[in-house]
Amino acid sequence: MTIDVPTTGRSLPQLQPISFIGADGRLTDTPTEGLRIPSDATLTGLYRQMVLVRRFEAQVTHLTRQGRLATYPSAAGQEAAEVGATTALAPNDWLFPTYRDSAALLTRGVPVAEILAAFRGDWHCGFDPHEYHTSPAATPLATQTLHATGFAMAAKLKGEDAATLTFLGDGASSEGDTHEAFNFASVWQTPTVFVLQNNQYAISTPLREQTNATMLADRAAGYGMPGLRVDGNDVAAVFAAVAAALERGRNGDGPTLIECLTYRMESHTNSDDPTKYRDSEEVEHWKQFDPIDRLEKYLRTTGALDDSTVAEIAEAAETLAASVRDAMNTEAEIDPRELFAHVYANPRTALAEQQQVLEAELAAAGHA
Amino acid sequence: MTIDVPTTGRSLPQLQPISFIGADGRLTDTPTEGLRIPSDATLTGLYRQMVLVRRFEAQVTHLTRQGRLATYPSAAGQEAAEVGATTALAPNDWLFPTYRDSAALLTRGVPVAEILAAFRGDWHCGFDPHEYHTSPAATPLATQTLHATGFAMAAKLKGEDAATLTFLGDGASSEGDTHEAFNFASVWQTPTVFVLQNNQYAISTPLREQTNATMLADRAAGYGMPGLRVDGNDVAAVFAAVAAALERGRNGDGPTLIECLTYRMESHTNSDDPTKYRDSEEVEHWKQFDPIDRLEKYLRTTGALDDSTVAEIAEAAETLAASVRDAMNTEAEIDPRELFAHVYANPRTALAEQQQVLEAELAAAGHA
Amino acid sequence: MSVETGTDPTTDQTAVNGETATAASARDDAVAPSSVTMTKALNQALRDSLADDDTVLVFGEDVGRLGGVFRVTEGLRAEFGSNRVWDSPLAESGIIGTAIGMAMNGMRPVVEMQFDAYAYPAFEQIVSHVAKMRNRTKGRVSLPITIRIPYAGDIGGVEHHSDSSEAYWTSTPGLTVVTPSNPADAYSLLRESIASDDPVVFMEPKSRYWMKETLSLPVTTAPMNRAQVIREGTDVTLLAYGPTVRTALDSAEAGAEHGLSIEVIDLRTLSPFDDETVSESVRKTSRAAIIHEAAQFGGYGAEVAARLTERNFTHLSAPILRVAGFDVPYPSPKLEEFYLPTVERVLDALESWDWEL
Amino acid sequence: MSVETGTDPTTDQTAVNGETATAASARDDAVAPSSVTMTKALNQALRDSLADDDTVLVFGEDVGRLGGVFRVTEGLRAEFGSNRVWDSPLAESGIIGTAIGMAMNGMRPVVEMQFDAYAYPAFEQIVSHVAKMRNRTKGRVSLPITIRIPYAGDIGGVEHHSDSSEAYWTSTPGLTVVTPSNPADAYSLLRESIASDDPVVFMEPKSRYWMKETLSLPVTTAPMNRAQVIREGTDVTLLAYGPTVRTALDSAEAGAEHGLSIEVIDLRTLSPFDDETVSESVRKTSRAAIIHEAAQFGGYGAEVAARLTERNFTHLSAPILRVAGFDVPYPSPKLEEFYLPTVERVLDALESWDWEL
Ligand SMILES: Cc1ncc(C[n+]2csc(CCOP(=O)(O)OP(=O)(O)O)c2C)c(N)n1
Ligand SMILES: Cc1ncc(C[n+]2csc(CCOP(=O)(O)OP(=O)(O)O)c2C)c(N)n1
Ligand SMILES: [Mg+2]
Ligand SMILES: [Mg+2]
Repeated sequence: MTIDVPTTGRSLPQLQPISFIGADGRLTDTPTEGLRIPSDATLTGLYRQMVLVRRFEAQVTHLTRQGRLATYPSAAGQEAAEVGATTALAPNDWLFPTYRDSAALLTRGVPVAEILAAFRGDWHCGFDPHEYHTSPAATPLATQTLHATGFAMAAKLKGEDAATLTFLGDGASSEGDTHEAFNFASVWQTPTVFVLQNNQYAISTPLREQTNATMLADRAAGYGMPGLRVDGNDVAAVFAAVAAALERGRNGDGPTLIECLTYRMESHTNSDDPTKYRDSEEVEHWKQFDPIDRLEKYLRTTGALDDSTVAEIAEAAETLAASVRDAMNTEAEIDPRELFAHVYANPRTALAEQQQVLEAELAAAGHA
Repeated sequence: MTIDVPTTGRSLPQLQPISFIGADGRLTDTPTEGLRIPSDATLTGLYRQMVLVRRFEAQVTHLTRQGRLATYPSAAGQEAAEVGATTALAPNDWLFPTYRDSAALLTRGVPVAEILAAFRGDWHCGFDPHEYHTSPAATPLATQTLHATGFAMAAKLKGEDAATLTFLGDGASSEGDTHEAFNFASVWQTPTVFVLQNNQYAISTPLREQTNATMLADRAAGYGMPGLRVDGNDVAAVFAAVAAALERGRNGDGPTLIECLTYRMESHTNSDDPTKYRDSEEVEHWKQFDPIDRLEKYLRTTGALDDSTVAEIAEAAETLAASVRDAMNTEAEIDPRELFAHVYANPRTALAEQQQVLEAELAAAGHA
Repeated sequence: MSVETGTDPTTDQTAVNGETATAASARDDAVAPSSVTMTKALNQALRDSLADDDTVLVFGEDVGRLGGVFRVTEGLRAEFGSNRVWDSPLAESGIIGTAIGMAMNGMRPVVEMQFDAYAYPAFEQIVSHVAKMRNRTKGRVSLPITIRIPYAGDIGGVEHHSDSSEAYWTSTPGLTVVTPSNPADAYSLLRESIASDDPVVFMEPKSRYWMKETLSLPVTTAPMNRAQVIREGTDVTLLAYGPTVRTALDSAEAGAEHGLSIEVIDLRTLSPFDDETVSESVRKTSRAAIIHEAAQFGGYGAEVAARLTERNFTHLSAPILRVAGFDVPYPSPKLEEFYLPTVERVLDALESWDWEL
Repeated sequence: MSVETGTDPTTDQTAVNGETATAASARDDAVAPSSVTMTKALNQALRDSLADDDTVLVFGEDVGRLGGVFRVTEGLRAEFGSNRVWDSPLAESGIIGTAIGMAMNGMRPVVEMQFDAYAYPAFEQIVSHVAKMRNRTKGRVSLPITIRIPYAGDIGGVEHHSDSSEAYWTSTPGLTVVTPSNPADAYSLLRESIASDDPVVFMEPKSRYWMKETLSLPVTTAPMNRAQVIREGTDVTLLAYGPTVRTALDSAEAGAEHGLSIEVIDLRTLSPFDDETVSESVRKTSRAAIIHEAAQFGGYGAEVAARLTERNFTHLSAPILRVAGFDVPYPSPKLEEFYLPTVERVLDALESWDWEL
């Protein structure tokens, strides 16, 4: 990745979101601040991954309706931001996701069952962060932006060739932690990329009640940090912007804020009722900006994609969906004694005593 | 006050700080974003008040060295920001100061003894906030920025013709609360003016380790709020900018961020040792930008000030200093029972019981 | 008053509160009794407070259009307009901090923290300002703010959604901490909290949100700051609040089958503690246990046990016991049942006493 | 070991800690004994930790050039460079949040919250992440972070500068809470805290910062997690920690004049609580009181009283008493003396017991 990094200096991002491939599947003539469109091969990979994660989201949402998971926040509609940003990461980089970013976890290689462990109530974080170079998904909003900054600072101090990427939402952008992370990252010049998925809503609260700024990317200037606004449904733009920003970070040039304009097609989680705060026309309107449709059109034009590849990918998606169903059909074995196992590195007598209470109860109940 | 309000729209503040009267006492040719220099009469009043507060700060610092106050954070050098901003307030407006802003309290009419009560340990807040339309000085950094925003929101909801002004420091600008206040104020379009006194240091931490931005006023754009950078040692510029911003707020046009570039001439508080983190040359350098000297020069040029007025003001300052000494020579009567008197509006039996314990101790010790 | 089974699967038990029924029927203006969930009672309390007092404001995350993620504020924005009820930007310190400013300017803000753990970003504003403003200013500045916090677990929530944070607030002088366990109290205590000139942390037990009572609103139950004996007994006093009141009543029922006469007290207000009511009961029974969901170590039960022992030592036949969550972070849904204090755990604890003393 | 009078007027009393002296002289590499303040001991602990382990980092507000407002980090930036010791931007949530990230990436950050009340902005990061990360990840992610917090009063600080926030941390599962009362422990416990794989809230009693001991550093005292009997007695056990250890020792001295034999225990670590050491003492004396500066209601003393009573009920002749701050916000300097637990208040409390039982 040697794309030239757009240096915004002391200026505000261009008003028009950076985009390569328009909603109609054709190349746009939007200025792209020095970014270049990824190769067809890269784009085909991104297409494939977007199809997979969309199928994943649909399958999980379906299982949630059946009551197989307690709760699930789907990123349907946001595949370009999820996949484009995550794919740009190098293996050594670390990802700091939120509850919304299961698609990113999947893209990062975390096994389905380990992603879903949290949502079906097995354990808080189902995977090994060190194995996937991926932090546990954060539920307390914006807190992870600081973790990403600190991790990157350590990488910088140790001279590691690693950057960090963190996702956050338009709602989370209002939390104090976000501001502190932007500021620490910029003062310390850490290799951190903040990918702000502006999906227009924080649960029911629309963007215009979240900020009075023209765009959230305008925040960056106040920290002396480059800020970009990209069409978050154009995976080519997201990938190019994030890749360049990661490269910038690794080169010692500090953090970048990238606002991805997108839309949450589903409800906030399955227990949400979006009809209370938005009308179906708005949802319909956003359908025309679908990230997958446009890329498929584009890649068919360039010839990178044909019917058979599309069919092959669709089949892979079905295989993935089946594996999701399988994973959810297998009940995880959770030993109640694990309540006590991971609280401290140094064992505590009083906790062992409490475990005895539980053991006695388990024995009385005939529990294994 | 009908000065035209500079509308920054979606743009960053001009690089050169707004100033009318340069360090040499002459009018500058800096662009002033539509602001106009205050009248000579206004400026003479501001001069007088700056001389008074400087004498106040010197006297209090002196008494602190004598051990008559436990601790004191002086705003010496920052008189233009303190006095210029506070004088721009209408009586109905509310001020939300910090520990640094005793000069502002004095300008607001709070009696000397009531200002100093906190620093000599009598009571946390020595004055009645409702009487002076002034909040207790905040010690937890940046927290007051939200109070000012909420107060202004209530004023707006009630249709009151009142605005709020809050001071904050360059250090405090890094706290999450500052960001949340900027955002809430701008989304709600409250009549709030944020006066950021950038005095180059947060205790020992220099500005360059606090922010990577070219200027802190650049933050405003990210909230869709006008931001201005003014020469914080030019009281004419501070007054004009703050007056315009207050007017803007009262007219329903929302909040403004005003960064006042200034310098803390004294140590952080009397227990600080600034030689550990800055050299005397830097302090010397800033002396040439003194806010009082330049205004005196200027007003002598225009003829608004002559030797006799200057002498009269100097005398008034000495009278003030004497009243400070008097106030500190009178020991405040503090009844230990007041420990219990103001914790709750609704009395608590358990507290009354604890008060009995204290009463018994007092009786045993022969205390009144 | 009859109590119906809630629609929520976690609330399929019954609770009895004789006092509130009496109070309800005593009111002239009471409408015909109907089946009321706790969320509905809270909603009505907010509606009536908004209607009675122009200075009452309701804001927070998603409390406007959506009516809150638990629907406690449903319909209020439509009824009172977005100048009285509105969605704030997403920032809890911002919500509390601006509520402070509004209260300084004569308003009575009622704000919602969406889940218990999401009050933590506002901790500084709550502890350093909300709790202290009256004292800082020698009583000159009142902050009549009500901070509504849905708390506790037992609803299968993902991590950070089931905390019981009451100990943080009760150990902070200057705060009043209230928690209802049933719809009638929810209504009455919330109205009283909003009317109070002291700031109130009003903790709503999530697992009881869907509990139903047949009841006429408005209703006035026992006053804030008073505990209530909700079941009489002679052998043991069980103290509970919010979500564990049901556990206490069930334990009393189960204990009765073993010949144990258990008195149950619903604390209702955690700070101040109603020493009078509780000590009286403990002196009668000579044995007491406190039940809560939060971890035991440093939990609210410690204060209860310590002060009851201080005040009633010679009347006690056994140490005050605490039946609480284990000293571990609140677990994921599949382990909730092993973490939460159950009727069995309560009865086992009572059995652990030396009954010969 | 001799104990000198501190230069600070508030620390003009003496304290004795025989154990630490023994430990100190037992070390081969100990340099010649000299007079060491607690700040100096802490400073040396940081210096030695930085020297021994490259992953130790020290950052926070003003800890670099200035060496911290209490000079605990003095000279460290000059010695180890600004890549190891540096001034952060002014934001406590930012400091803890970035420390978490650094710890995830293999570092051992030691951060300072400038005053106790200024840890509150970081409350969410501490409670929801620092305390829970190991458990959230089934033990896969360790956060070996040390959070240094200067706490408590008695130094004439203006408002918000004298809080004792230990109850917030001790009631949070996942945190270890340590507080030294003397220079030797300050050194030894800080080194152990930094080396621990568990996150530690390390609370430094401000009023003891200038207390001096003659001592050779490095020194290894009793291990973390263990309380210590620092004065033996047979009639009463006084429990204290941090700033109140001196009060407890003075009370024991004063009590002796009245013929009362008082045992004094320095808790040293608040979470976990050393049940073994303390219960043993309480069973011997049958009476105990806990002294702390924080308000009584919901304070740490409640846990101590509750658990000691649970475990030793039949051995107690009297209720465990709490001699603590009143249930009010920490007062302004001129009222400090009336708020803080004094020797008189301790002795009055002991007198309130029925000594016939
Ligand atoms: C500190 C905190 N406050 C509140 C919540 C409750 N909450 C969960 S998601 C959400 C909305 C977040 O919106 P946004 O940041 O835009 O992300 P999105 O859900 O749209 O992806 C809220 C309020 C939380 N998780 N954390
Ligand atoms: C939340 C919080 N953190 C830390 C402190 C300790 N503290 C007091 S003043 C100060 C520096 C503030 O610098 P700045 O905002 O620039 O204001 P100045 O003192 O320069 O006027 C610090 C760190 C505090 N008061 N509040
Ligand atoms: Mg969103
Ligand atoms: Mg400053």
